[in-house]
Amino acid sequence: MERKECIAMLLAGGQGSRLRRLTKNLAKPAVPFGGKYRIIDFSLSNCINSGIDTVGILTQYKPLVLNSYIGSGSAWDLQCGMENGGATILPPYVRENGGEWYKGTAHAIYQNFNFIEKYDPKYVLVLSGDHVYKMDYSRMLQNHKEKQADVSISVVEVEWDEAPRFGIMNTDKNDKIIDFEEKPQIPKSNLASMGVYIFNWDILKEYLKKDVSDANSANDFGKNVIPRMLKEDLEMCAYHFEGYWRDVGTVESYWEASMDMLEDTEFLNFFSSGWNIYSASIAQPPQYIAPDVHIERALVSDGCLVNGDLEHSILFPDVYIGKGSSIKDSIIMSGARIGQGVVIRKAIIGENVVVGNNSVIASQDQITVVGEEEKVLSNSQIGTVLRNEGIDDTTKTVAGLSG
Amino acid sequence: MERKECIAMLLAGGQGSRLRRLTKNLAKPAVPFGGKYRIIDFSLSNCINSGIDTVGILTQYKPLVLNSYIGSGSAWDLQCGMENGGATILPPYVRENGGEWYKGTAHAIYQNFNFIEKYDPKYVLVLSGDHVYKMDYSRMLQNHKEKQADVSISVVEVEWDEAPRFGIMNTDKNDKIIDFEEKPQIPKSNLASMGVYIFNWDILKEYLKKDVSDANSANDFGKNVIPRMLKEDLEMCAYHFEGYWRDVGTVESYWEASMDMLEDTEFLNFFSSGWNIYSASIAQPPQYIAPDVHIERALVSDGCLVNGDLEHSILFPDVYIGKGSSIKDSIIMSGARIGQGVVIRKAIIGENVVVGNNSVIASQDQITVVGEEEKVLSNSQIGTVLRNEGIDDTTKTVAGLSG
Amino acid sequence: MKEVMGIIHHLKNEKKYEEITQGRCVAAIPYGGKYRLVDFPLSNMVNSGIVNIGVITSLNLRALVDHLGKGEEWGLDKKKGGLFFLPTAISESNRDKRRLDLEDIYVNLDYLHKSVEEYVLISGSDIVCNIDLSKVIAYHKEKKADITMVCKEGYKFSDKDIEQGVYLEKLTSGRVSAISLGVPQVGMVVSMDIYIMKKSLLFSLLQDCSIKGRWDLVSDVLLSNLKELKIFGYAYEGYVAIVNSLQSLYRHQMDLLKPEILQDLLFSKEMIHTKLKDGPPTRYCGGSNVKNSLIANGCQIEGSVENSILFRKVKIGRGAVIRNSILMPKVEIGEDVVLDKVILDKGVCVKKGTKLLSDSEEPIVIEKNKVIRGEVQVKC
Amino acid sequence: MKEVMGIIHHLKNEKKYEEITQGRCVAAIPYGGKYRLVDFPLSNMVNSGIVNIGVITSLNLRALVDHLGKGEEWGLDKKKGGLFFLPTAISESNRDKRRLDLEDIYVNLDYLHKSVEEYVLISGSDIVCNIDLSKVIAYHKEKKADITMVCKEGYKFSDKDIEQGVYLEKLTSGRVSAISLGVPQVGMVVSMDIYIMKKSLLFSLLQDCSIKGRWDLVSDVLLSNLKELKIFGYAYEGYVAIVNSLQSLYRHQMDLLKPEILQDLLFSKEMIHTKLKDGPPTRYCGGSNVKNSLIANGCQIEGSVENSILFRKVKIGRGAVIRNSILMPKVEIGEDVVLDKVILDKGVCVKKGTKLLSDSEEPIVIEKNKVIRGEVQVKC
Repeated sequence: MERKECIAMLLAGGQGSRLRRLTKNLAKPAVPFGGKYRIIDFSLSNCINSGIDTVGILTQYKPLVLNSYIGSGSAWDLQCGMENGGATILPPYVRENGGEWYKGTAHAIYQNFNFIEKYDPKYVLVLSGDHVYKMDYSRMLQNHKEKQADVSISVVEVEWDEAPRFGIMNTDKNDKIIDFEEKPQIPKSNLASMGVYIFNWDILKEYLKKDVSDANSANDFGKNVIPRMLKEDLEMCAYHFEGYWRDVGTVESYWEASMDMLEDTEFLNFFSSGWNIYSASIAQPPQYIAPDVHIERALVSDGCLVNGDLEHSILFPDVYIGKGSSIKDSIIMSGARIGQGVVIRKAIIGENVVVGNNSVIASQDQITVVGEEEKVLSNSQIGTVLRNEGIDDTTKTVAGLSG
Repeated sequence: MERKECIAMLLAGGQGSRLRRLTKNLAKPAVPFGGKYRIIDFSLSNCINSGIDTVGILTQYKPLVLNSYIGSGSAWDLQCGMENGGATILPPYVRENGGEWYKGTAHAIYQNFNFIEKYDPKYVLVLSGDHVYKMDYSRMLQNHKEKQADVSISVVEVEWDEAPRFGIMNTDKNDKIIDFEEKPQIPKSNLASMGVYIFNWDILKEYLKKDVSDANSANDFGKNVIPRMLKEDLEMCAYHFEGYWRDVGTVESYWEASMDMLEDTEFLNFFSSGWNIYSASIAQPPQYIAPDVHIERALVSDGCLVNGDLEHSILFPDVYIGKGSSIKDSIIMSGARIGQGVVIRKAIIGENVVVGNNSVIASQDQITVVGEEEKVLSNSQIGTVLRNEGIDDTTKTVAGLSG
Repeated sequence: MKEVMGIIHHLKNEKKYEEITQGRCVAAIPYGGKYRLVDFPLSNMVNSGIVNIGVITSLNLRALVDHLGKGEEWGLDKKKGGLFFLPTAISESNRDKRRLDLEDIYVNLDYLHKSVEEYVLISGSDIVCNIDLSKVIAYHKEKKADITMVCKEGYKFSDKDIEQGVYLEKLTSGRVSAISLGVPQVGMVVSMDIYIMKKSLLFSLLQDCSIKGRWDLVSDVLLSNLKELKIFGYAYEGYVAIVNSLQSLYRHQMDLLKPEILQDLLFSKEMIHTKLKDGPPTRYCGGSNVKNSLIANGCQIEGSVENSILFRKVKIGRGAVIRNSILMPKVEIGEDVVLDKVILDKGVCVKKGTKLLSDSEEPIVIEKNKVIRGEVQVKC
Repeated sequence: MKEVMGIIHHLKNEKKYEEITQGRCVAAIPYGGKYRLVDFPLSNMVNSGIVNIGVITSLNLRALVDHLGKGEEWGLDKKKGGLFFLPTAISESNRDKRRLDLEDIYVNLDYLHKSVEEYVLISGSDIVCNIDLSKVIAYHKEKKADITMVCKEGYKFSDKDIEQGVYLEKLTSGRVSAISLGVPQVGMVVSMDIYIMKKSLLFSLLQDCSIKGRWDLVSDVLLSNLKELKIFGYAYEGYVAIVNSLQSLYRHQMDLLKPEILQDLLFSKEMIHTKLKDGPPTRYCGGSNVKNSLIANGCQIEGSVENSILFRKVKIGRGAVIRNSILMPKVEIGEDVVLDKVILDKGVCVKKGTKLLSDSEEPIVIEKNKVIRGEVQVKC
């Protein structure tokens, strides 16, 4: 086995429960995004684009879709194999003395000690699989080496009023981290942790062992391991990331980040050639746009048949839009069949949803979500008010849904 | 997703504790066998050779080696992918209400209900990943259909004195199973279950649900599900398999089955072209046999450098045998380095073991096992007496082992 | 269909397609927004269960080998069977005139011998259709034919292409009673350049050819053995395009903008497979205006596009107007460009203000990677 | 090494290898028990970090394309870079006499232009060695050379092959001061047919060649520009075999039975990669007697084998005696056969009782798939 300088451990086990219906059958990193991708594509593509060719993917929650999607890893040039590294799925497992689920992020890494040791890396990059961003980790690693840090944490400036939602860093003028607060009520800075860490493996090893033997620990990087490292005065460095970065952990932020892709901004330029976001493509014919339709400010994928109007919306592959329909400010996932004369506004339509003719899916300000495989009968009026309280409310207010 | 007539579910989660040191870091199906294979190669190759192209592989115990080995599945023409089936690793996982380990064989299948439903098969073939045999499952399926059975169980005649080690079937003259006993002290027949079942999926579904809701069940096919099916008088058919079949669950049976490969028997003809046993090959140069050595009744793989004598033995890839050494009745796994003047008799030498010059590894009648990565110092005398009592005994009696 | 092997033969008269075949063989000509011509016969074979397929290649092999790879996208990267590239026979005599050159197959006899299948299905590479070949094979067996040819009733060539056609007269039994090269007679149907026969028959035909030194399947074998061989014609009902000239290459791609043809050929249950490529979804910007067009992934459209086909990664600038045109991968169209009835090959870059309009039956064709600056060209 | 692209050029004088190149190009000649010649330059490039490699192919491409596939075994099946098959130039003039035909590269100019690398490394396909090319590249930069050629001191051709060689005179600075074709002069070293230069220089050399219509890199470019170009010779220290005749093909494979050469070439830290094949381990039956031999997987040996090389899936019958011979894949040897100094090509079947012995420098060569029945042949 070849020694690797740096390998990545990608935490992909999250349920993403605030995404509600979007994660009914799959983990958050497997949620489709941007007309052709899944959220995990961003981290995986960043890895290979940054020259990191060995990625352990830690899964736990309903991994079937994610595992199938990753497949051999070849879509990202991360072919799995005995010799080369590539992408390896790392589920929880049983040992001689029984099995343990991944309790927290640090525990998940600890359980895969053997995997990391196999490559004997100098550095371990720990990533979340549920953020949308393009980042060159090799620059962060470069900075980590130059600063001779033990730990580097990538940070991004967020709006001050958003800061209480994040882990917030306070740094000195040399970017040394002097304080870390998880979701502070009164933040001392607006530098939020992106959940991207570089550790020297020998140091991480030591702290993982300490953490696991601490019965009071939740075995989480943000809550336990990083604070302990700070307390014990390790050399911890903040790495400033400048660019587009979004946590798409709620329906609202998911929708907003999707709509961001429709703007002509540079910060998330999917058309730049040097830094491709890869995804596992599926075979589809080209898209067909019918005569007499209006289509503007939209992303449309292969295999779509567009017979209706489309504005400020995203169509995943193999979507059918019937004649006279009008879609605006919406996201429609693969395999959906939208009938004739349908009106859809500010909605997320799941995979393989069938919407009958002349239905209306729209609500005042809220985002309407129709879960995968659902069927909306013709002439339905769906004005769903989805609140954070949960999914049951919703189901009740969705009129005309069958199956 | 295309509907499949029959998919296979391969139980590969077993620890194989009776194989002791051979399963220290890997599950039993991943144990190397026959100079180039791992045990799971037999079931996987049987599947693809029988025309079954969709295989769920249920793993639980230390799956890293097995998962890496399976890789993309392409070695067996079982490329994993979104659309085609292929080989899919199915680890235990967490749902909304928490995670459950696979309790018994039936429970493991039940947990992967969604995976099976995705292909909506008519029949489900349930296999163990830890037997050595070549079998055409399509003939068994043919027989299953002709007999209009609900369940078929493949049986093989074993020696009467061995019968108490197996699940034993009693059948009527039409091969209908009328009785099943798990490891009977006084067997009524010598027809042993091979752990190969075909179920009609709709019937299996029903019985899995029943089984899971029975709090007293161990959720095991042999102990619970099959007896319940018999009791409820399903159409259960024994399918007679004629040919070589071995459970290699103990060090002794593993060694014996290995030695069987060295005999010129037809029953396990690895050289037949129509029914290949596939395996994930690794790149190695050809093997080199030095001048002045004697080599007879041996299987030798690519990358070996043989400077000593070899009789009735198996060398896995990349083994080095020093000058003046003599190996007999032994199995030497990949990457082992055997020094000069070494004598090895009736031993199993694990991966990457280093044996110093002039050592002797042999015992009276017992099989000596040197676990992977161990180092045997020069001039050691290893006469291990391994008993079933466990591994600790052994370690103590292995003189001269370091590291 | 483990009993049938496939061979896709190589069309030698690449010149008919003018600039489009510079640096690529006929099989590798881009078609229909994301395909190459070879995708059609290859997908048809695979969809009918054929798993051992040989593709005869000309020297211009790079684009084709690159495109097909090991046949992953067609499920042909398997241990048994698979996709094989076969070299063409280099012989100087008469080479452009052979319609189906059996010498190309003869030089690959060892591949045929190695293959275990009983039947061989031979298909041209310029036939665009989505046909269930298993029905052809069933028909062949049912008729106990020596050779079955697939044909299409009522197919209309454009004037220029009539002489390229092979025409059959079929008896009511299905037996072919006459073959005409280039001159259709009343009641004749058009050959679709798809043939099935037993491999053993092919071997003996090849033997004959090598003795006579005459190698064309149609003119040297079928035509002169109409009596001796039981040749049957299987009439295909679906959509067919025979793409044997630049004009038909244009005309038939435009067919795809008719929904019923698009459905039959590309949105059918049996999919035409092609090489998978990375690329983002297509972006329709503010101010874009797209109507009745077939568009691949990765395009960025700021202008107007009507009755046109856009391959991958085409960029259309603000104010540009594209009508009745075919734009191959990575074409870039500047602001305010106007195109009507134009084929732009891969990588062509048309700068601001250019106008290219064809009023003729023939489209204007711009060859690969060319840069057009501010030119105005009208073809009548 | 993202700054260097590789080109493996195509040797046109296939006839030198007699029967062995029937149906395969030089690059596809089997070598060393499980390799083909192309594996050596290709692995050397990949092991030195080169990820964009073009292989020029003759018409005899099937074996080669099959063998290399998409370059998986060399890690070249990647989105960036990769393995490309390039067509050879078909030109009638003088073709067998060109040592390194730049016209082959010229017809693939678009591939070179598309590639982003600054340097190009060109290697022949008949050079067997395990060389760290990154050292050559470092040497080239350090010397600020225009072109660096790799050469070997003290290399001995067999008599017949001397005239095939290219010989260099090197100054102590490393600069090449004279080149001789076919006639070694005192103190000259042998060229290993590996060249590195900037791509921009290659473009201008190609330009020159196309004007003059003279295309050989060695005789038309290097020889006539010894003064103008700074040509340096990098001396390689390891084992080299230049396999440019049937005799050397035999002789150099036999070299592999010397442990130090085997170590240097095949058991070195940098592995020579080849296509992975399925197959069981090799079975040494009761009564087998094998000494000093290199043997691939999947063989079954019941007889005696000495000083020989067995490729995959060779079967040696009971009582057979094989000495000093090379048996290519799937050869079957019947009972009591005796072979000495014989090359059997793929699939040859030698029936019971046959004796083939060569006492000459030249081995007896039996071509592909031939069946030999009970013949006795002695070559003196």
